[in-house]
Amino acid sequence: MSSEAIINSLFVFMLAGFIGFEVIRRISPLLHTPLMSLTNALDAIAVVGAIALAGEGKSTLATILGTIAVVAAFSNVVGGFLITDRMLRMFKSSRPQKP
Amino acid sequence: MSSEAIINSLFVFMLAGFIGFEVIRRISPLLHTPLMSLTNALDAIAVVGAIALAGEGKSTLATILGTIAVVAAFSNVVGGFLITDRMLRMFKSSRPQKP
Amino acid sequence: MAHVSNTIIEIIYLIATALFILSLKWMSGPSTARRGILAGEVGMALAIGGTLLEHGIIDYRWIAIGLVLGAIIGVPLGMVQMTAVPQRTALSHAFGSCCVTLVGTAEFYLRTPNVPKFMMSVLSMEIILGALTFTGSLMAAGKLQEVLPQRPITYKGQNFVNLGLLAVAIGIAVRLVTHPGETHLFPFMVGIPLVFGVMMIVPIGGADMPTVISLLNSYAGLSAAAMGFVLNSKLLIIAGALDGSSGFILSVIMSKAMNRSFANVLFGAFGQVQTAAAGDTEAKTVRSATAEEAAGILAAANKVVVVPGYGMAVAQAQHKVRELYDSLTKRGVDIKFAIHPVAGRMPGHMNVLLAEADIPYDKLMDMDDANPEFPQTDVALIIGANDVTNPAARTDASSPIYGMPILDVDKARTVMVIKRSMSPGFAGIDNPLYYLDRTLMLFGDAKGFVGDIVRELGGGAHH
Amino acid sequence: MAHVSNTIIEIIYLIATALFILSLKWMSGPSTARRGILAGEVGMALAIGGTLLEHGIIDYRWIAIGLVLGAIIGVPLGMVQMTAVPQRTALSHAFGSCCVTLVGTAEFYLRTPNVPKFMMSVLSMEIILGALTFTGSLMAAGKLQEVLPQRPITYKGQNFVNLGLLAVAIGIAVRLVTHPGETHLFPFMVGIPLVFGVMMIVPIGGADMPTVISLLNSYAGLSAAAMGFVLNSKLLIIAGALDGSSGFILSVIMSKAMNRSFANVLFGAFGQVQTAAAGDTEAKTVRSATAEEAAGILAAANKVVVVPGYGMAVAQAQHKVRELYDSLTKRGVDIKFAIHPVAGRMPGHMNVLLAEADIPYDKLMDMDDANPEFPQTDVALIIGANDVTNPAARTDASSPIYGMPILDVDKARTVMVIKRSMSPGFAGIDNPLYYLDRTLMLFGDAKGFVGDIVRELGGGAHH
Ligand SMILES: NC(=O)c1ccc[n+]([C@@H]2O[C@H](COP(=O)([O-])OP(=O)(O)OC[C@H]3O[C@@H](n4cnc5c(N)ncnc54)[C@H](OP(=O)(O)O)[C@@H]3O)[C@@H](O)[C@H]2O)c1
Ligand SMILES: NC(=O)c1ccc[n+]([C@@H]2O[C@H](COP(=O)([O-])OP(=O)(O)OC[C@H]3O[C@@H](n4cnc5c(N)ncnc54)[C@H](OP(=O)(O)O)[C@@H]3O)[C@@H](O)[C@H]2O)c1
Repeated sequence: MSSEAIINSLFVFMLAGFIGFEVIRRISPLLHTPLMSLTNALDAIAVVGAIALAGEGKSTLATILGTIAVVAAFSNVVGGFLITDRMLRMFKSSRPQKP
Repeated sequence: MSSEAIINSLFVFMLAGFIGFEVIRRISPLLHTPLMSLTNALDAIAVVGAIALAGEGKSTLATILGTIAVVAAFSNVVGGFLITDRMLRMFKSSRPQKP
Repeated sequence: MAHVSNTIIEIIYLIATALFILSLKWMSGPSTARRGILAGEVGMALAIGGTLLEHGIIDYRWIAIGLVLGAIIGVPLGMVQMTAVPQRTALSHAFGSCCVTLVGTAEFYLRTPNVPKFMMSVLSMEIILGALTFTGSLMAAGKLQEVLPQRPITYKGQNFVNLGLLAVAIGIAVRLVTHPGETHLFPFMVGIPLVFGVMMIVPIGGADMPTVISLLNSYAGLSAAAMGFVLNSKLLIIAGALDGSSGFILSVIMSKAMNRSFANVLFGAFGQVQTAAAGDTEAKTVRSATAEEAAGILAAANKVVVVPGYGMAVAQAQHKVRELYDSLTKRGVDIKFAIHPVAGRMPGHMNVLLAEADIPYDKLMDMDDANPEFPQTDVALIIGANDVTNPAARTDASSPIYGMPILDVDKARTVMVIKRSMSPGFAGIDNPLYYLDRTLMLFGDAKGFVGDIVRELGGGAHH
Repeated sequence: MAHVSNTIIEIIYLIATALFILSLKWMSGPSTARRGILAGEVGMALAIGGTLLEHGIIDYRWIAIGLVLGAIIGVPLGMVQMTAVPQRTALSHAFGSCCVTLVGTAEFYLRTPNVPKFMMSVLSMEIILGALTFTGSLMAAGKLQEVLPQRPITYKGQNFVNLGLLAVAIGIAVRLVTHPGETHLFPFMVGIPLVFGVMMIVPIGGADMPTVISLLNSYAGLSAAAMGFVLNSKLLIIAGALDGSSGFILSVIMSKAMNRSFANVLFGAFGQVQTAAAGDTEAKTVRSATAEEAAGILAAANKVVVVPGYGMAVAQAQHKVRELYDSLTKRGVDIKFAIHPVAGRMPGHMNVLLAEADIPYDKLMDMDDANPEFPQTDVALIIGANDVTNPAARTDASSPIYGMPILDVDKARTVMVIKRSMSPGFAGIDNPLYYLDRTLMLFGDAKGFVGDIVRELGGGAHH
C-alpha cells in the first residue's frame, strides 16, 4: 500500500465526509427512519470485498469467511432496499404530488 | 500517468463537484459578489503549479513561463482575498450580530 | 487488456458511487425519495456486477451460494412489521459489521506476516470497530425485541472494566502494528471487542437503545470505510463515510432532542436514565373523562392537533387513529398531527407509523411548525406521548429534561391525554401537564380508547 | 526520507483542501463569512508553503520575484472601487486562466513527444479553456471598463466563424492526442482559442457581460481542474471543481432571473438583446414631481420600500441613499430595501453597494420576502432600477422579459421612480409602470435627486 494510495484514500474519505454531512443534515425528519434503512443497504456495499474473498480462493479460510460475509452483507442489501421501499410507498400526500 | 491515477483524479473531481453544488447553492444572494471574488482567490491555487515550474528549472522556457504564471496567479491570491475581506467588512447588521 | 478492463471496472465503481450520493440527496424529501432508492439499487447492482467481472475471481460457486442465502435471509428482514423496525435496524448493523470483521480477519491471515504499519492500523480499526458493533448490535436487537432483559444491568466498577477491555484490545492492536507477525495475538484483537460489545450494552436501558443504535450505525460506517482503506476501494470508503456521518448526525439529533449531553452518547451512553421518585403524584388531583365525553369535545372542536408518542406505537393504534382522522375530517374538523423529533423510540418513528396508516404526510407537522399552532388549537389530543409534552422541560430547572425542546400542548384550550395510567414515560419523570385544569386524562390502551372514541363519533355524537 | 516528506506535503495539501471547503461553507451567511475568508487564507498559505518545501525545487529566485511582483499587482487589484468590481472580477479571471495556459504550455514542451493519450487530452482541454477564458475575460473587462465599445459588434455568419474556430482548435487537439510529437501544431492550439476568446465577446453587449463573466468563471475553474489532472494534484482538481461549480451556479441563477434560456448562456450568450422600438412612448402621459413634493410624500408615509438598480450604481448614489435612510428613520418612517437577484450588473451588486454605505444588511429583503410587502407599502421608491420592476414581465406575453420574476412595486400605494429620462434599461424595452396613475417620475441623476430629497427633508419637510 503505497503512501500515495494512503493519501488518495484520505482525500476521498475527507470529501465523502463533507458530502455526508451536507446531504444528511438536510434530510427532513419525516424520512429519518427510511434514511436509516437506506444507509444500511448502501453500507452493505462491503459485499464487494466479501465477494472478492469468496471467489479468489486464496485460502480455504478466506473462502469460508468470505462466503459467510457475502451472506451477511447481501442479506442487508436485499432487506435494506426492500424495507426502505416499503416505507416510502406508505408516504402519501393529500395534494397531488409534484415530482 | 497510471490509469489508477486517472481514476483517483476522476473520483476526487466527482466528489468535489458534488460538494461545490451542495455548498454554493446554499450561499445567500446577499453574498454573491464576495463569493465571486473568494472563489477567484481560491482558484488561484494554480499558483502552486506555477511555483513548481519556476523553481524546478527543468528548462529556460519552463522557468520563464512559470515565473510569469506565478505573477499572474499570486496577484489573484492577494487581490482576491483583499477585496473579499473589504467587502465583508462592509456588511453590518443593525441587530447585535450572533457569531 | 487486464489493465484496461480493470479501468473499466473502476469506472463502473465511479458511477456506482455517484449514484449512491444522488440516492442520499434524493432522500431529502418524499417527492424524490423513491427515485433515491432506485439510484441506490442501480448503483449497488453496478458495483456488484463490476466486482463479479474482476479478474482475480476464479470460482463463482461460493459467491453464488452466498448471494442466494443472503437473499433468502434478506427478504424476511425486509418484510418485518413497521413497529419492529428498530430491532431490525440493529440486526442489520450486526450483519454489516459481521461481514466487515470476517473480511478483515481473512485479509489479516492472507497478508501476515508482512503487513505495512498503516495498513495494519486501519485493519485493526476495522476489526475492533466491526467486532464491537457486531455483538453490540445483537445485544441492542435482543433488548428491543425483549428476548433480553430491558432493564439496565449494572455493577460496581463497570465502566472501569469496559474501558479496560477496550484499552487491552487497542494495546494488542498497537503491538500487532509493530509486529504483524505475532499471529497468536490476533484472535484476542477480535475476541476482546466482541466481549466489549456485549458489556457495553448490558448497562443501558432498552429505551436508550435507539440512540445507541445510530451510534453503532456510525461505527459500522467507520469500520466499512476502514475496510475500504485496507482494500484500497474508494467505493467502500465513500459508502462508509456516508453511512458513518448519517449515523453520527442522527445520534446528535436524538441526543439534542433528548437533552442528553452528546459526550454521554458518544461514549456509548453509559449509565442508565435516573428514575425520579414519582411519589408525590397522589397529592395532586387529575380530571379524567370517558370516551363518550371525549368524542363530544372533539366533535365540537374546530381545530384538533394530535400528538402521538411511543404509546401509540406499542399499542399499534395508528390504524384506529386513522379512523379518528377520517371521521373528524368528515365532520369538518381541521385535524393535524404534531410530531416531536424523538417521539417514539427512533427518529421518524411516528411518521412511518402514521404513513403506514395512510395518513397524508402533509398533515404531519414537525415541532417548529406545530408549536405556533397550539395557541389557536381547541383540543390537543395526546396519544401515548408523555416526555415530549412535559412542560417541566420549559419551567422546572431541576427536572432532568429541563431545556429539552417540547411540544407546547399546554397552550391549547383543552388537552386530552390517552394513556393507561399515571406512570411516567421514558425519562421516568412525572408530568405536571396532567394536573392542569384544562387537561383531561383518558385512561386506557391507546388502540382501545381511540376505537371507542371513533365508535362514539360514528353513532352521531352529541350535537 | 524524500518519500516521507512528500507524504507530509501531501497531508499539508489535504488540510489546505479541507480549509478551502470550509471557507466556502462559511460563506453561506454574513455572520460566518469572515471566518470563511480566514480559512481560505490559511489554506492558501499552507498550500504555497507546502509547495515551496517540495524537493524538485532547486532555485527560489524566480519564485521570489514572481511572488513579489504578484503581490505588487495584487494589492491595487484588491483596493478597487466597489463599482469597479465587475471588471475587476473579469480581469482576475484573465490572470487566473493566463497562469493555467502558461503552465499547460510549459508542461507540453517538457513532456513532448511522449505524452500519454489521456494526459494530452486533459492538457489540451486545460489550454483551450484557459486560452479562450484569458482573452475572453480581457475583452469583458475592457467592455465593462468602457475602454472597448460597449455595443455589440455583429456581422453575418458570425456564429459560423466562431464555432468554426473552436472546431479547428479541437481538431488540432485531437490530432495532438494521437501524435503528441507534432510540436509545430501546438502553437495553433494555443493561438486559435486566444482569437476565439476575442471573437466570442465581440458580439455581446456590455450589459450582458456579468453573465458571460460568471460563465468564464466556471471555464476558468474547469481549466484549473484539468491542470490538476495533468499535474496529478488533488488540491488543484478540488479547487477547480469548486470554482467551476460556483461560476456555473451563479450563471444559472442570473440567466433564470433574466429569463434567458440557460442554453443561450451556456453557449457564450451569443447574439445581442433585442432592442424593442420604444416609439409609442410619447403617446402615453406620465406624471412627474419635484424633489420637494417627493420629500413631502415620503415624510407622510409610514412604510417605504426602496428598490435600487443599476442606475444607483452608475450614479454612485448609495451614500446619499444612506442619508435618506437615516433621515426617514429619524422621522419614524419604516424604510426597507428590496433587492432583485439581478438588479445592477452582477449578482449581489446592490447588496455590496448598500453595505458599503453602511446600511445594515437585515434591512435588505430579497425578492421573495419583498413582494408580499408591497401591498402594505405606502411608497415604493425606485432608484435607477427599471427592468426588475417592469410589470410587463407579468402581464404582456409579447414582452421579451415576459415570465421574468420581478418586484411587484406596482402593488404599492404610490410609486416614485428616480431616473434621468424615459429611456429604457438593460433589456431595452419600455416600462408600463411609468404610465400608471399612482406613479410619479422623478427625473434626474440618482445621486443629485436623492440629495435634493434629503435636503428637503432636512429643512423641516411639509407637515
Ligand atoms: N425517538 C427517538 O429516537 C428516541 C430515542 C431514544 C429515546 N427516546 C425517548 O423516548 C421518549 C419518547 O417520548 P414519548 O412521549 O413518545 O414516549 P414516552 O415519554 O416514553 O411516554 C410514552 C407513554 O405512552 C404510554 N403508553 C405506553 N403504552 C401504552 C399503550 N398501550 N396505550 C396507551 N399509552 C401507552 C405510557 O404511559 P402508561 O404506561 O401510563 O400507558 C408512557 O407514559 C422521549 O423521552 C425520548 O427522549 C426517543
Ligand atoms: N445583476 C446581474 O447579475 C445582471 C447581469 C446581467 C444583466 N443584468 C440585467 O441588468 C438589468 C438590471 O435591472 P435594473 O433595473 O437594475 O437596471 P436597468 O433595468 O438596466 O435600468 C437601469 C435604469 O437606471 C437608469 N439610470 C442610469 N443611469 C442613471 C443615473 N445616473 N441616475 C439615475 N438613473 C439612472 C436608466 O434610466 P435613464 O437612462 O433614464 O436614467 C435605466 O433605465 C436587468 O435587465 C438584468 O437582467 C443583470
